This record gives sequence, structure tokens and C-alpha cells, in this order.
Amino acid sequence: MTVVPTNNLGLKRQDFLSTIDPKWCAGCGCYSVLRWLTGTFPTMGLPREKFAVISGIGCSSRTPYYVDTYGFHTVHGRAMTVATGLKLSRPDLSVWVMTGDGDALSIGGNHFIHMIRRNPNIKVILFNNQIYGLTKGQASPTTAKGKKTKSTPYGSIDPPIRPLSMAIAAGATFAARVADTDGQLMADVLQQAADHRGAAFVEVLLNCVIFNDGTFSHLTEKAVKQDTTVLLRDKEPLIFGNAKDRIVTIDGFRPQVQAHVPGGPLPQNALIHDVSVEDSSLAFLLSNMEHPDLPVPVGVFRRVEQTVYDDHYAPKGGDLTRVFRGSDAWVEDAAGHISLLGAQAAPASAA
Amino acid sequence: MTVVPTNNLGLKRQDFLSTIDPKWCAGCGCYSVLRWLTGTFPTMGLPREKFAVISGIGCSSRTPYYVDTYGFHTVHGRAMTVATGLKLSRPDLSVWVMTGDGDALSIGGNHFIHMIRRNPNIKVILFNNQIYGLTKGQASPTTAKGKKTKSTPYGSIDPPIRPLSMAIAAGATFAARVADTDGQLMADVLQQAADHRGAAFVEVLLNCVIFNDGTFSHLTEKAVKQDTTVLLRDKEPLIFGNAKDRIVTIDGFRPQVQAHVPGGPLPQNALIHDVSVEDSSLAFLLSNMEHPDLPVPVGVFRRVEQTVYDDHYAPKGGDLTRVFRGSDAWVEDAAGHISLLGAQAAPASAA
Amino acid sequence: MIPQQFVHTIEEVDTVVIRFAGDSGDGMQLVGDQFTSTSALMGDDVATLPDYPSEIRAPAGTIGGVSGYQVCFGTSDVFTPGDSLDFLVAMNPAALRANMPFLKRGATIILNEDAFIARNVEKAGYTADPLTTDELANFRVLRVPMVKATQEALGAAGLSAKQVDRCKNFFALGLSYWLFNRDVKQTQRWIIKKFGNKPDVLEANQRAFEAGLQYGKDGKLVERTYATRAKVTPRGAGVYRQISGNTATAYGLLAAARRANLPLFLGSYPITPATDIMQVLQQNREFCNVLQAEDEIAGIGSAIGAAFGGALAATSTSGPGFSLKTEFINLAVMTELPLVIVDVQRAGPSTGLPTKTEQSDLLQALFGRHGESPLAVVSASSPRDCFDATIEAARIALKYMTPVVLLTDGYLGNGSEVWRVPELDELPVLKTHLVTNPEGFKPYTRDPETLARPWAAVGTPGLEHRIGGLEKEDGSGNISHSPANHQRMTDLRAAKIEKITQDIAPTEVYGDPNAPVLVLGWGSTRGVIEQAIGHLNKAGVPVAGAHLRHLNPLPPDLKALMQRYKRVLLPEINSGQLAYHLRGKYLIDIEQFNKVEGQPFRADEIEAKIRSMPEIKG
Amino acid sequence: MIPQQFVHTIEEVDTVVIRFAGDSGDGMQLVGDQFTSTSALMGDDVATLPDYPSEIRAPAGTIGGVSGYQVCFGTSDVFTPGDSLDFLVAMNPAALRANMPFLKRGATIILNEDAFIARNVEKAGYTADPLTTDELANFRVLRVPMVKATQEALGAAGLSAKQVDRCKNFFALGLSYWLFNRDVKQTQRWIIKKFGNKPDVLEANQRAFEAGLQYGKDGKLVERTYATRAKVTPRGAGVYRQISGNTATAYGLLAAARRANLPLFLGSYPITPATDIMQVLQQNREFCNVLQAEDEIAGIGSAIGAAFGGALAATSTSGPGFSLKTEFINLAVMTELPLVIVDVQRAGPSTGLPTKTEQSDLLQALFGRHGESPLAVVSASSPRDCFDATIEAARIALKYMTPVVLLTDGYLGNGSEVWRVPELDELPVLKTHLVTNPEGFKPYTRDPETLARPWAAVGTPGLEHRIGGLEKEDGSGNISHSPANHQRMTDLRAAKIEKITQDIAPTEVYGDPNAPVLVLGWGSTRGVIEQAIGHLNKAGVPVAGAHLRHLNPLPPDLKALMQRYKRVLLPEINSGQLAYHLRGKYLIDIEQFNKVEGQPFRADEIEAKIRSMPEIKG
Ligand SMILES: Cc1ncc(C[n+]2csc(CCOP(=O)(O)OP(=O)(O)O)c2C)c(N)n1
Ligand SMILES: Cc1ncc(C[n+]2csc(CCOP(=O)(O)OP(=O)(O)O)c2C)c(N)n1
Ligand code: SF4
Ligand code: SF4
Ligand SMILES: [Mg+2]
Ligand SMILES: [Mg+2]
Repeated sequence: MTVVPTNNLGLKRQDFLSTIDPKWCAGCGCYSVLRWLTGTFPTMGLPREKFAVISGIGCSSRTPYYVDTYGFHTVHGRAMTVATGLKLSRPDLSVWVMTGDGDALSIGGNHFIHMIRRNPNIKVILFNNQIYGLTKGQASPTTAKGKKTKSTPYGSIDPPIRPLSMAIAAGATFAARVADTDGQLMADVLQQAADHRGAAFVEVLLNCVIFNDGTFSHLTEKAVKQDTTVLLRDKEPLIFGNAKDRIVTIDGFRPQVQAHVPGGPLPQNALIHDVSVEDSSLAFLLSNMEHPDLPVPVGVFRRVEQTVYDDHYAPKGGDLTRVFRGSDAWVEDAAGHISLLGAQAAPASAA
Repeated sequence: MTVVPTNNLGLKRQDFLSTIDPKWCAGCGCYSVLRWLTGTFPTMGLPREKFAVISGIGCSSRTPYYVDTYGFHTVHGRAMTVATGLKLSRPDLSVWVMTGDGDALSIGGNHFIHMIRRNPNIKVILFNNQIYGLTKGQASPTTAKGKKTKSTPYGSIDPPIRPLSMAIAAGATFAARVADTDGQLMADVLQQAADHRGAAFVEVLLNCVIFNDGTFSHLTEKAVKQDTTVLLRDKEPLIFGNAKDRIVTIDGFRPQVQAHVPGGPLPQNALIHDVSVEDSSLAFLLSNMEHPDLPVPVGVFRRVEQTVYDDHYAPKGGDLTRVFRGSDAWVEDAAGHISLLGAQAAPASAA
Repeated sequence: MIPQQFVHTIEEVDTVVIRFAGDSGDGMQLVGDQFTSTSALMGDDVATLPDYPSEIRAPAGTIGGVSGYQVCFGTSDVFTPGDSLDFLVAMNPAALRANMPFLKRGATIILNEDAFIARNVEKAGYTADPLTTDELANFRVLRVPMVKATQEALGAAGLSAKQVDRCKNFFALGLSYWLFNRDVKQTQRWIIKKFGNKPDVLEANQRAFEAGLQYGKDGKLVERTYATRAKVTPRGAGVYRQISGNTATAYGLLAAARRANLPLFLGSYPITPATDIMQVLQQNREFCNVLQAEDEIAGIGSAIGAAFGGALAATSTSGPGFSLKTEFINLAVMTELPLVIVDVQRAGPSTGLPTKTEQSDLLQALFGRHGESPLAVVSASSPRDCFDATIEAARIALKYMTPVVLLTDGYLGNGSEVWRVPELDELPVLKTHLVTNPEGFKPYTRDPETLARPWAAVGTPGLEHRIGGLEKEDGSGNISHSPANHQRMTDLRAAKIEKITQDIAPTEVYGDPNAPVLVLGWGSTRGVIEQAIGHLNKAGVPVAGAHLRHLNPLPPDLKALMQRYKRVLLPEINSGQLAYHLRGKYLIDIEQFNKVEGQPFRADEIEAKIRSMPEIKG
Repeated sequence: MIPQQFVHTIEEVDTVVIRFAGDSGDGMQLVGDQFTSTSALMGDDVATLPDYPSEIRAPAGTIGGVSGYQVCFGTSDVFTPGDSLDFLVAMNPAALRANMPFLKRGATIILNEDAFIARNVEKAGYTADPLTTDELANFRVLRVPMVKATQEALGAAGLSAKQVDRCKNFFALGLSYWLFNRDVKQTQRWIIKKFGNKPDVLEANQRAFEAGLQYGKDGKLVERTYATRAKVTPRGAGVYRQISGNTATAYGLLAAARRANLPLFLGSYPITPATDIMQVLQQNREFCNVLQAEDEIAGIGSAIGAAFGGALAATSTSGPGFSLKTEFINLAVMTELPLVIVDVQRAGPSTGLPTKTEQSDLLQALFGRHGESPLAVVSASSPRDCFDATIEAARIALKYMTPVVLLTDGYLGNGSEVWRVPELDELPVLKTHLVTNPEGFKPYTRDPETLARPWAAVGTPGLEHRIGGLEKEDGSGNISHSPANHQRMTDLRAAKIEKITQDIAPTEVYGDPNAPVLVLGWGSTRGVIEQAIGHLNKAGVPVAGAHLRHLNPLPPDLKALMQRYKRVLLPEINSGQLAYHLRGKYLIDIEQFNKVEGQPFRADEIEAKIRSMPEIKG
């Protein structure tokens, strides 16, 4: 049993907003996720009660309060475990995890990997603001090297984790990236995540206006974003630039940028995206692409079909007494006379 | 300050064996690791007291007791954290972590990732027997799908984790694989790990004779291992087979096996190994290669130089009183007269 | 009841304590198991104590590698696997040496004399062969060339020497069956079932077993055999089986879910000695969802998720894993979700002695969480009682919407005894607070009787709501930072747990109710305490006993009950944790009797302690 | 001490309690901080209580978004930030409304009247503008058009309206300086230092500050200003500063390491309200190694590793993080490594009220581990005492080779007071059990005085050895499964902790030693209890006080001390955890006084409670 869209219930985005006013700072990227998330839910053909939004602790993890579905604001780093238990026990639900870069990748890194690898039909949105927002500005596992934060007064020394690389290495069957500012892409990606059968992982590049303002502006500002990011399209080459005049090629395993005549022939070694290739190496290579050497890919990195974990979970029930009796039970009558139970009483002969 | 080999101290393998008899089952692959580990230590030019062998819990994690150095048998899954603290506090030591597939990848997965990404000069040997040995035979995160174990009476349903993929995604600067039965390669790989500056990760394919006997025999038995594995050599193609008559080629991102005339010309699309390419995608692709479609690579997947984490840790000490006073302290005399301290007393003028 | 084929003198006995001991690889657990189920099937009461070596295989032949299986069987008063051994079957010198301290004076030792060669004697740590010294002077020693006899019996079977050697446990088993006049049919059948698909091994084991029997019949061992007396009072009509504590716990969960009409979810992670609970449920996946999680934190986290979704949710573990669950248990307290947390206690602290038993997680269960975090704690008192205790834990969890810690221990979990298999409809129906009516629904209103909040499982139309670890407003469940509300909620959480006292039956006192001394117990000490008190009462020593299932809240009548006695004695396999708790609660002094050796109490230790008390000595 | 420029009537006062309150974005913490350090620098004693809103930014103008900073300053007896407010500076209606409960009758409220517009009034949850109702009838209300006045002052500066608005806190600060005759130099200097690199902001803030001062001088507020009386007994010669509890804890670690001649290692993970300890040490990386670990488990794990390597190792956290460390603390107990575990308690259970204070982790610190797992617990009693308490924790850890839990709380951690900065050589030298001599070395032999085992740091030639979480053989430290050894080691671990009593000075009693009632306290309640007792004694009410630093082991004289009084009163910001512990230990009944509101006690609450006791009322 899995999530079966019932019918269009006529629910609108507004129907998925709770009465609690979001308590994020004005301008926080979290608003954008909330907007597109509640925009996606109505498309799924499920009534509100079938949704569960589960989070850990962090600014991002406040999301459940603002969504008018079932919600669980659990403990720091552990949302995936709660979501997994809920989903295995109730495959009929649509379970969404809202998490932060600290929540999912620092304290929660292990649950993240294990949820992804099991591939339950759970959707995970990671609000990556490269900072600990809620605790007021410490470095997170995605904070850039050299960055000064409250906990790295001399600049961060930890090489950052790439969330998508981790997800892909863990076997993600759906992995995508989108910036908080790109509503259209967010809508598209969330829709694909919702439609995917299996675990879907979406990294949102998200601006924390208070503690890490502008950390992604080189990827999100109108003036530059065409030059610094590339939108992944299935089976298509990675052409980007304001004038669509650059292309990503591959030399051995080294992606490179080359000039490209818009509409002109593709170089032989053009990197062609393929979301559904089984081997995850291409997706991994894409997840390694970083500014400024290369454009940062956004969109869907990987989308493959694999056994959905919750499909294994389907107890049917049955005769418990049989279980309790096991294979070695016996019957005693009131007088203490003993006889074996059923099949076991077969005669002892083989020799 | 880091590990500086002092000189050859004339220590032999035997000098690194403690007086405690190993309590592993006869035939267990752990003996092999112990043997080559204690064979590597004397080559490092460090006295015994400079070594610390740290482990979690599991059969593999008993190793510290059998090595005559400092040793710490910590708690399940957490050896990496203890090793990290020790190493950061004492960069002069050679710190080795002994861990199991359950220890490092199930309960300890998060510490594993974070240790690897920070890149301290710590060596990690993962005894991968694809089973929980010590607790008598439950499935581990590397147990093959479908495998019946004590905890998966109907066959395991979890897609297994690939330890090397995880390590590479986390940014491993050194990553290698070797089978317990291949002494020569083990000696070579451990030597390279020892010589590497930074975190070195070695996966040992290890036979648990009691609970998972023969799980790797298709990769280790004399008769087949040439056909099922390929030894990685830097800058060389992946030629394998008993008669060296097969080669791995690459089509897009799909590795394939082709016939090869020993000594003959290489196909144009032959996959050429490169341990030191900065982008980790090649190493990742290799880590994805699995039997029976492809030969399983053994040897060194990746070896690159990056900042060593412990290099950041070098407190020099200094005037603590200055710290305590901070920038806002003042002096009071016995009569209660107050004056500012030092620099702060500068006149208040800027306007 | 005594099979016809035996014609030696037969001595009738009440109870016998025997231990089968050998190397880890010698198959002693199998032998013990067969011996026990046969005895149970013959109408005897049984209680067993498997005693594994430390977690990892020690080199063959050493003390560290000895594996033992003790069983007490008989027709009366089998409360425990026995204090000390009447019989020891020792397969090698190490097995002998390791078990010397447990032998009764005059006990019978059946030795595999073939194993007493110089190398083994030395490996066992003997300086001289104990068969050549007076070391065994106080015992009846029966030497049997088990290896040679097995070899002889298997002569033609064409097995390797190693394979032949592996059969010697069946020889020992056969011999023991003869000695104690056990019924052979069940075991014969079992051998066929077990080895049916390996015909050569099957035949070898069958032959070895028969050879053991024959060795006895031929009069090569002794003249006299033993048989348990016919039962005076039968167990009562019903279906019976032998059951271990861990299996009983797993079945308790299955039963509770069925009787609550809920799906069962277990999130767990392997750890000695609790793993079996998970494994038993995994074998029964048609009846439940089991997740072997990545660690203990994920184990309980997933269970909490399942509880949110309306399942009867549980997590099972032992000490170190229990410690890891600390933070999440607090979330269950705050969100007031029903959850059963099984802690199969083992000797601590830290990794401690993983295969040894202890009762030392009680205070942690009571207080081991940050903040004011009350929850219910119940305990099981015998292997089969694990079934009932588990149902009780689930009942409380569901009725009071609270996490409940169920304390068992390694001794209970691995030990086994005869259990009357209940019919499902004999078991209590468990009520839940599941709600479906949106009218006036708020997630933190309270049922007046239990103070439980309503359980609005995910998926229920119209009851969409949000919960979490932040303090909640009374009633609405919204986040609240109000000081007064925090006080109110703190008090409510405590009051709810206190409410459970209304369900606790009056504490049952056994033994001599007018005695000066009450022996109080909890958990796995029940058998030994009951046995000690029974003995003493028979000997005219006035002493009473009471045993606690509920540790939080405590029975409401406990204080008054304790005050009725001059002195309360409290044996615990810890340094006095319940004693401390009772003192803190009731300001009543308590005579502690503690043992922290990783071993259960023996009844004779308790007896001696009671006898030594001034209130008893007079 | 009163700057010349002010010429209004000046009233001399002993102590004043003032709170600056506004929106989270209004810069109230900055204002409070400046006001406090200036006061301290003028010779006043100070004690502060910053009061942040819940963890996340609430919409501007709402009650949830109010941020406050309370300071008590004066020349005598400043033990606490004050029970209730003499003055409130309220930047908007929400700040007013949120603080109404804390106002003394007749208190002065200085309002930013520009903020009292309909929208804000409504956002604050008022149904009518409180300036138009009789809501404020019992107070002296001073209305100041702070926004307009700031705008006027900044007219020419060319800043945006938003930027101008941001300066109004400096206007409020200037006005307060005038009102309380504070010395302006320090703050003028600070503004230059802070904003020197943004000349326009610098000038704006300077102008706003001056405008506030001028507003007062121009007589637009009131006629009368206030000044604190000159100190009767000076603080004594020395260097002073203002310090928060968390900073003091961090400095205590630095000092302890220096005085033990050890490197310092901190493994930590951010969590409110403990994060600052880590951050302060991170700012001082020349003096220590700090790892911001991936979680709290890794935080303590890395510290244990560093301890194995011979460092003074510590980990800092709060409730939820403390819970996560449970398993690893047990490893430190078993391996007997020195370790300081700082728990800055906050309101629980679970996520609870993260920014609110509580004393509810005591029983967890004492008992929250599986197995018999004793360790030392000490507590700090005031922000500056965190320094000494930390050194004491480190001293015990090193002298007894044990983990030590140091309990502070959010109130202590964030609060601040004046601290005499010690010279390093005034501080105790901390001895260690570091060994270097291989002669006869065994890792688990014991120092007879302390029962500590030797500390053979990794790297020491000839002392190579293995430790771990399995039970150890007494002396050799080898793994041992011996029952008797387990008992011996369990007893030894307990005895070692008990040994610490030998270092505990006799418990100091203050107040009236012949009183019928002893008020016992621990942790952050010291200030309020001392103040209450001081008051009562002055009023002729006989009551004594004693405050505990050591919670495990307890002071050896405590039982006798308690028995000297008719009744012992124990105020705790929990449901009675120490009371329970003392009852369990000493079987002495205790009068509990508990408050679980996420708020510290007020001295008047304690005073009233004492007065209400029958032993006092007579
Ligand atoms: C066990 C535990 N440790 C630490 C914390 C404190 N804490 C709360 S949120 C958080 C990190 C938030 O960062 P992130 O996950 O990136 O979320 P964001 O606020 O940036 O959205 C931390 C450390 C906690 N609540 N619980
Ligand atoms: C916190 C905790 N959980 C569980 C255990 C039980 N346990 C001990 S070792 C182990 C797994 C061992 O597997 P692996 O790491 O693969 O090591 P192996 O024995 O196979 O070498 C488990 C689950 C434990 N000791 N501590
Ligand atoms: S602190 Fe940052 S992440 Fe948090 S709500 Fe504000 S802007 Fe958003
Ligand atoms: S159980 Fe397996 S892994 Fe453990 S010692 Fe035996 S063979 Fe080795
Ligand atoms: Mg973040
Ligand atoms: Mg393993």
C-alpha cells in the first residue's frame, strides 16, 4: 500500500496554510519554501490529513507549524527517523521532512544517509543557508571555508560537505537543487519530488538574511545567475550564460567550460545530462561542480526507479495463537496428562 | 606539529604485538589485518608510545588489545570522535582507528563522514565483513540485499551502503580497498595510508567465518579472483582477468568490460586510473563498480593532498591575564578610586 | 512416565539442578535446550540459565571460552534455575574448572575424560591434571570417554575426525537422558527435523545420541538412575511451552497490539542481551513492522513516528542503547505519545559485562532525562512474566498516553521456563485514546480520569495539528512561553503519571504476614526471594515477601505496607537503587542487600541474609 | 563621582533596578550592556538578566518578539538583578505590556510614545491604547517622542528612515545616562571603536546619544535625577570587569588548564544557552583547542580522546545535549579519565523552553546513566562564581581521575556581574596523576589518598596500555569477567567519589546561626536566598542560610548541620530534586519550595515563603 492520489479535492494553497503566522525574519528564504511547498500539496490529490510534515530543530524546522496538516517538530537532527517510522507504519501518508544544513548534515548526518539509502517514499527538503540560523550564527557543515561566523572568528577551517554528493553517494533515487529565489524551478522540482516514488531529496539554497546574508547572491542575483548556474535538463547539454554562449564539456572526468555558439553544433565532448542513468557517477560529478570554476547545476540531478522501502512493510495479521505456541508446545489436561500439539506429534522415524 | 618520523628504531612486527592472545575465531579475517597492521607500524620510524589504536565495539574493534601501543576500545560507533580529539590535542601521535561495517557505517556513520571531511591525519581501517559479528550475525549496512541473517530471516531488504562511495563523497583524501586474503596488497595499501598526510581510509573485505562465511569468496578465491577483481594502478588502464585479457572501458559514464589482447593496443575509451585527480568523480565511479557486471577494484582509489586538519590546531599560549581582563576592565585602589586599564584609557574623541 | 526401556534402579527426586558445560563450539546450548524441553514436556517445571562466555569467541579450551547451560527441573517449586549444581556435565578441563565454585558438596561430575590431556589441562589454567590430584575429592566423579565412544559409534559413517568430534554433545545428551530417565522421542524427532537435509550428519547425531543412551543402559556409568516424582498438583489444563524472557516480551508486544486493535511497530538496534526481542518479531513480520534502525536513537525515533501515526510503538535495547535514547524519550514525554521502551538490563556502567545481568538501570529509568520528565516504569519478574509485564506496559502507555519503561534483564531475557500459552481472549482488552471527532478537538485537553490527552493519529480527517518538544499551552498544545503555563504543564505531566496508581492492585504479600521482616523485591529477583521465603517459612522462620511490578508510580499502599513490618529487606542486583528511591519517597529506612557481580542472587544467599537479621534472630 | 555637566536635583539611591525593553531588533541588549559596564566602571555593583524572546525572531511589535535587559546597580548588596523594576524603558507597546507584571508599584515607565500607534497597540495584544486608559494609573509615566527626537537630531546625516530608526536606542541610552548621572566617556569611546569604520553610522549614533543626554539636560523629562551613593566599603584594590557566567566558565577552563600545566581541549556543539562557552574559547584559540563537533556525542567523544592524550578536557552543553552525552559519560566513568562536563541547564523536558532557566538536570547528573555509575557533581552560584566552580570541577576531575558534571544554568550563563580579575598565581595549582615511570606501572592501581588511577598519557614511553568500556581487572586494568572483581570495581568507583568529601570545607552558615530554620540552596538561587535572609535578619527574623557547591558527594557535615535546625527549607527551580536526594541520603524531611516557570526565584518570594513557615511564625 502506498500513497494513492484519490482525486482532485479542490484544495488550494491557502488551505494548507495554518493560522499561525510564520516567525521567520522578514526576507528569510524560508518563506519561499513554505510558499511553494503549500503550492505543491494541493496538486497531489490527497486530503490534508494525509500529509505529515516532520522536522528537526532550526529556523527551517519551524515549517510544520505553518502548514495546516499533521506536523511534528521533533528533536535536532532526528526528523528522518521519526518520518521513517511513521511512513513504514502508515504507507498511506505523504510524509515530508523539513530540515536545515545543521539539522540534516551535522547532528543528523547518519539518519540522512540511512533514510536515503533505504529509499522510503519520503520527501526531504533541506533548507541550506550554510549557517546555524536558530542558534544565531555558528558555522554549519556547509559553511564555506574561511567564512567568519560566531563560532569561527578566524574563519571556518572545515571543508564543507556537499549535500547532494552525500545524498547521491548514499543512493538517492531523486536528488535536486534549487535556489529560494527561483520560484518557478522550485515549483517544478517540488512537483517532481512529490511525483517520485521513493525518497526524494531537494536542496534549497536559502538566504539567511540575518546571519549569512548574501551567501548565495553570486548564484541568485539576476545580473549574474545565468553565468554562475546551469539548469539541468534531461538528455540535454549543459548550456548556460546570459547569451547561452557557454557549455560544459568533459575531458576524462574533468568538466570544463567552453564557448558555445548559441544554436550551433555541440562539441563532441559536451556533457549531456541524464537524470535516469542507473550508475550515479554522472550525478555525482554534477554535484561536485562548484563556482567559480564551473557553473553550479540546479534542477534535477537524478531520478531513478528502485524498490520503495515501505513496499516491504505490509503485515497481514493472522493467527497469533499459532505464533505463541511455536513448534514445541504441548497440551496438558486437568489431570496432568501431556500430549503433543498437532503436527509435532508425528512419529519419530527417519532411519 | 605533525607526525615526524624520528628514525628507524629497530622495532620489529613482534614488538607491536601485545601479550594478549587474540580472541577471534580461528580463520577470522581479523588476524590478517592485525598481522599487516603490526607489520606497517615498524616502518613508520616512530616509537611504540607514539601510536594510539582507537576502536568502537565489534569483533574488529578488539584489535587495540592485541597491539602493544596505546589503545582505546571506546563505545559503539564513536571511535572516530575519540580519535579526532586525541589527534587534535596531540598532533605528534600516529592515530589509527579500527572499526567494523556496523560500527563505522550504521551507528557511527555520521562521525565517519565528519572525520573524513575534516581530513585530520588519522588512519581508518574498516573491517567490512558485511555482518554484525560480535552480536552474532545481524545484517549490517553493507549486507547484500536478499541475504538471510539472524535479523533478516526473509532476506535483507536494505540496499547496502558502499563504504568507499561514502568516504569519497565525504571528501576522502585517501581511499583504498583490499581483501583480507591479499597480504601483499594489504601491506602496500597500509604503507601508503601510513605515508599519506591526512585522513586515510582503507576498506578491508573481511571474512567472518562464523556468521558470513564466504561472502567475499567470489572476490578472494584463487580460481576466480583475477576475473572478478581489478587491481588499480595509478595512470594505468584497468586490465584484469587470469590472462590479462579484459579491460574496463568507459562509455559516457558507463564503465564496461571489453576483451583485450594482452600487451596489445588500448581501446580509445579505456578507463585510465588516476589516484590524484582533484575531482573525485573518477574515484566515485570506481567505487560504484560491482560484481558481477564489472570487476571489483582493489588498491588505492584516491590519494590527494589537502590541508591537514590538525595543522590548524596549534595553541601557542600567552598572557592569560590579558584575556581575562578583556577590553573593559578597570582598576580600583583600596580607597575605591577607579581608573581605566591601559589602552582603553585613550581619550574619547573622534568627532 | 518412565519409559519402559530402562531397567536400572530408579531414585525419585523432587528437583535436580544440572549444568552442561563445554567449549563455545561444543554445542552445549543445544544440549541444554533439548534436555529442558523434553523435561518440560514430561511435565516437569523447568527454569534455565544459559551462561555464555564474554561476547567474543575465546580460544578453544580456555576458561574464557566456556559456555554453560544450567537447568533446574522437577515437580515442585521450580522458581529459579537453582543456586548450585547437583550435576555437572563437563566436556573439558576448562568447563570443569570454571564451574567448580557452583558445585554442591557431593555433587556428581560427569567428565569427558578424553579431553583431559596435558594441553587442555594447561589451557584451563590447571597446574596439574585435576583427575590426578585430590581436587575433586568431595565429589562423585564419573569419567566417560565421550570422544572415543562417539568415534566407536560412528565408526563406519565416513565422517571426518572433526565432524565426529562435533557429535559428542549428542552422546552426552543421550547419556543424560538415560541417567534422568528422559523421554527420547521428542529429541529423536527434533534431530530428524534439524538435520534432515544433511543425511550424513543426521545419521551421525542419531548414532551418537543412541550410543549415549546405550552407554548408560550397558551399565557403564552407574547403577542408579533418577526420575522426577509425579506431579502432585498438575499445572492445570492448557497449552504449554517453554519460553525465554525475550521471546515472551516480543509476544507480549504482539498480544498487546492485537488486544488494542492497533498495528505494532518496533524500532530497534541489535545489542546483547536484547537482540532476541527484535529478532523474534522479525520472524513474525506478518504481524508487525520491525525496523532494524541505524542506531538506538533512530530505533526510538522511528517508534515515536509510528506512535504519531497511531501504532502501538516500541523500542527494545540494553544499557548503552538505553542511554542513547535519553533525548528522544524526553520528546515522547513532552508529546505524550504512547511508547513502550524495553530495557533488558545488563551489567554496567559503559560496555560493562555485556552478557551478565544486573538491575542497575532503575534510577536512570526514573530520573535519567533533562528537565522534570516523569514517566512510568514497570518490571518483569520471571521469563514468562515478561509477557504479562509487557502487556501491562503497553496498557499504561495507551491508557495514560505516556512512554513506559519496561525493565527486564539479561537473566530474564535469556532464561526460560514453562509458560501456559494463553488464548487471546483471556488477555485484557487495551483501550486507547484514539479520537476521530473534530468537534472541539484540541490536542492537549485531558481525559479527567487519566489526564491523558487525545490521540489524533495522522490521517484522521479534521484533526490536523502540530506537536513537538517545545513547551505546550495547556489545552491548545500551541507553543507557550508563559511561566505559569510551564508550571501547570510540569505539574500535569507529573499528576498524570501519579494517576496510574489508581490501576495498581493492592500489593500482594506472601509468606508469613505477621513476620517482623518483609522482604521486598522487584524484577528478576522474584524467584530466589520466593524460594528463600518458602524455605524459611517451612523451617518455621517468620518472614513475609512482596514483589513490585510498578516502580513508577509505586503502589499506593506500599508505604503503609512497609510500615507494618519492623524491618524491610530489599535485595537488589545493584548498589541499592530502589532502596534509595523508597527512602527518598517515604523517608523509611530500608535494609539493603546488594550484589553487583553480574550474577543473579542465589536463594541461599537471601536465606542466609534473612536469618542473620536481628529482627529474625530475635 | 557625578559628572559635572549635570545640574538638576540629584537624589542619592542605594540600588536601582531598571529594564530596557523593546523589539528584538531594537538593540536593547546593547543598551543594557553599555549601561551596565558604565555603572560597574563607576564603582557600582551590578547584576544583569538579559531576557531574550523564544529562540526565533517573532514578528516585530509582538509580545513574542520582546527582548529585555534588566540590570540592578548600586552600592550595596547587589546579589541579583532585582525582583521587580524601579524603572522600565519601553520602546513599544509590546515591551510595555510584557513587562507590566514585573513593575513595582509606583515604578517609573519611560515610554517611546512614537511607537504607541494603533497598529503596534494592537500587535501587542492591547484592546485599547494603554496611554489612554487607566492601565498605568499606579505608575509614573514619562512619555518621550524618541523617534521624532532622534530624527531631529540626525536630520542632516543623510541616513535612510530605517537607519535613523535604528539609532533610537542610543537616544534612550543617552537619556538614561542623564537620568542616572552615568559617566558618558566610556560609551562615547565604545561607539567610536564599534562604528569607527562606518563613519555615517558612527556619527548618527553619536548624535542620537548626545541628543538623549541633551533631552534630559533640557529639562524635558523630569527635574530630578538619581545617583548611586558613594560606596561605604570599597571593593578592595584590584582589577575588575563585568563578566557573564558563560564567559567566566570559559575562563575557568583556561585558568584550570594553566594552573594544571596542561593543554586545554573543548569538544562542543552549539546549543542555547551554552554556546557562548564554546565561542569564548574559540576567540582564544592561542590558548586552547576547540572542536565544534558534528553533535554533542562527538563533542564529548573528542574530549575523552583528548583526556586520553593528557589534556584537560571539557565539553559544554545544555539539557538536550547533556542527554545525548549519557553513553559517553559512562565511558569516562569506566575509564576513569578526567573530564569536565558543563551543563548550562535550561527549562525542560525535551526542547522545553530553550531560553529559560531551570535547575532540573540535577537528578540526571547524579543518576542518568546505565549501571552503577558514580561521578562528581558541582554547581556554580553566580555568574562570577562560574569561574571558581569551573576550577573546582577541573581540580576534582584531575585529582580523582573522574568526570565531573558542572551545573550552571541559563540565568547564570547569560547574567553578568562585576568580577575581580584574579592574578594567575592567586589561583590554586592543580595536581594531576600524570605518570612517566614504567617501573611497576599498571593502569588501574590506585593512589591510596584519592583512589585515583595513574594517568599515563598517550605518548609516554613504556606506559603503553589499553583502556575501554568493558569491566576492568582491579590493578591490571585487563578485561575481567570475574564476578568478585566486578563487585570490587563497582565499590571502588563509588568509594573514589566518596573520597572527594575529604576536600570539602565545612559548610558555611550565614545569617542567624541559632535560627529555627535553615534555608539550603544550590546553584543559581544563591543571590536571591542570601538577599532574602539578609532582609529578614535585618527585620529581626531569625533564619540561617547555607549554599552547596558540591552535590556529589555532598559535604560530609551536611547531615549534622541539617539536624541542628528545626526545619530545612530548600528552594529549587525544579520540582524538588535536591530535596529528594537529601531525603534518600539522610532520611531527613525537608520543606520544599519549588518553582518551575522557567524563571529564577525572586527574593521576595523566598522571603514570603520563609515568613509563612510555622517555625518562623512561631
Ligand atoms: C540536541 C540539540 N543540540 C543542539 C541544539 C541547538 N540547535 C538548535 S537548531 C541548531 C542548528 C540550526 O541550524 P540548521 O539546522 O542549519 O537550521 P537553520 O536554523 O539554519 O534553519 C542547533 C545547534 C538543539 N536544539 N538540540
Ligand atoms: C550503543 C551500542 N549499541 C549496540 C551495541 C551492540 N553491538 C556491539 S558490536 C555491534 C555490531 C558489530 O558489528 P560490526 O561493527 O560490523 O563489527 P564486527 O563484529 O562485525 O567486526 C553491536 C550492534 C553496543 N555495544 N553498543
Ligand atoms: S535567522 Fe536566518 S534562517 Fe532564521 S528566520 Fe532569520 S533569516 Fe531565516
Ligand atoms: S564472529 Fe566472525 S568477525 Fe567475529 S571473530 Fe568470529 S569470525 Fe571473526
Ligand atoms: Mg542552516
Ligand atoms: Mg561487521
